[in-house]
Amino acid sequence: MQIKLKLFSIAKDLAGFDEKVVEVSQGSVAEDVLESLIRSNAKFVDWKKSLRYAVNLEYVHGDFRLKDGDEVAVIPPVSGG
Amino acid sequence: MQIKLKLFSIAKDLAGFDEKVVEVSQGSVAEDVLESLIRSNAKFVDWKKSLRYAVNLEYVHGDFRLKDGDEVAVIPPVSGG
Amino acid sequence: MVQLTKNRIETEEVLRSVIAPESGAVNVFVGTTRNHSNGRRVTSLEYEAYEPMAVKMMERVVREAQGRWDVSRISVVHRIGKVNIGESSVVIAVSSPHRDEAFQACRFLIDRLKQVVPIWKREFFEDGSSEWSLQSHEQETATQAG
Amino acid sequence: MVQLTKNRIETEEVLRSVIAPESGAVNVFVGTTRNHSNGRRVTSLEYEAYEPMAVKMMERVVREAQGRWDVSRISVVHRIGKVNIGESSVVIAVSSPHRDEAFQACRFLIDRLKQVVPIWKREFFEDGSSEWSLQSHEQETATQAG
Repeated sequence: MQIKLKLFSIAKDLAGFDEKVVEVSQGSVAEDVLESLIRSNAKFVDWKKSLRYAVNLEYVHGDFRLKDGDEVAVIPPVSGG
Repeated sequence: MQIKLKLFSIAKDLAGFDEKVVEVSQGSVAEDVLESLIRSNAKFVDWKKSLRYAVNLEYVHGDFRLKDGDEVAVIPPVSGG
Repeated sequence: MVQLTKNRIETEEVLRSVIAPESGAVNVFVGTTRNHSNGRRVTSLEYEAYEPMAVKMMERVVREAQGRWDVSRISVVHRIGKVNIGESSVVIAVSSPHRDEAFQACRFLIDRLKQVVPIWKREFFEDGSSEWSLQSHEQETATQAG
Repeated sequence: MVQLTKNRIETEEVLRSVIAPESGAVNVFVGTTRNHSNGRRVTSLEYEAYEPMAVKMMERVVREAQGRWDVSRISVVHRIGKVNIGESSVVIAVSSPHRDEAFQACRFLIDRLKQVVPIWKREFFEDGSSEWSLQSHEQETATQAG
């Protein structure tokens, strides 16, 4: 199945892109997207603990089960205000 | 000796004036000005407890000793803000 | 900036007066005139001040706040004279490097202003009558000298 | 009013958007950009947002505040894109019949916004370099679903 992966801030800089349609296997959960990011840039390992995930504009835990067509965002520590 | 008496808000309305030079006897204290005001309008009796006094732009207790030339203000409950 | 003014208060200007390059947090309190008072419809208001003492007391509460919190700049502007419904009667702005201190100092300032600054509000009602708004003095905490 | 904007935030306009004839107290929080960060001189900033989610989260924290305090109107406006030093990055305004509730709700809103709204600040330094400002997530209190 396919998801739309969205990256922001430091995650975007590390990956070198801000949006990509990604093929993921059935049963994938939100934090699985990190594995492919780590393959593209090993520095993502250091960020593992401080990244959060949002699916379809809603924060989710790492074990949130994805479905086809989801928009999955990797959310580094926010710094608005 | 003479003081300058200044009235505001409800005190001004009750007395019918906002400023007057008043002759007071030596040894007068701030709240003594109320006595002459009560003579001019008995309604000042009802206000006695809620009035405060300022001498030369500074809050004082009722027993504050006046001196010649003081500016004495009668301060009804404030309602700024 | 501590000021009494007969003109509309420009919030943007008061805000600008406290912005400091090292202070990222600004808290602003704005008092606006309400259309009712104790169930009666208010059509306009008038503020009277014992002007030199009001300015002196506003400056004093500003110094009190500066002594208690790590704040950068403080401005207090109070309107006097006639004020229409929905217009600002007072604007207090506090900048600080820390938002917590900006909030606390601003809260303190409006509370103290309402206790000690000699300004009086007269409310005008639909029927043409008017009344001085008279809360009782909050004596316990008020500045007393003498 | 909940809004992301690429333009300067007009404080007066945000204030006007919350003024209600029955609510005399307005508390406003303004975040302004600072000229330093961890001892380094900052020359300008840029805010990036995950726009649809940022708006959704801003609306959510507004609803949370409305559920907890007796407030009349709330506006939250956050700047995105390039922001010069001393300009406002965020303006939050809360009107209420009670000043205590206006202060508390406004304080809550800026705290929650900094926790959950997906907006990121990039600071540009004198030497031309830039860095994302990265505090750690305040996970305990952040909104989590799923």
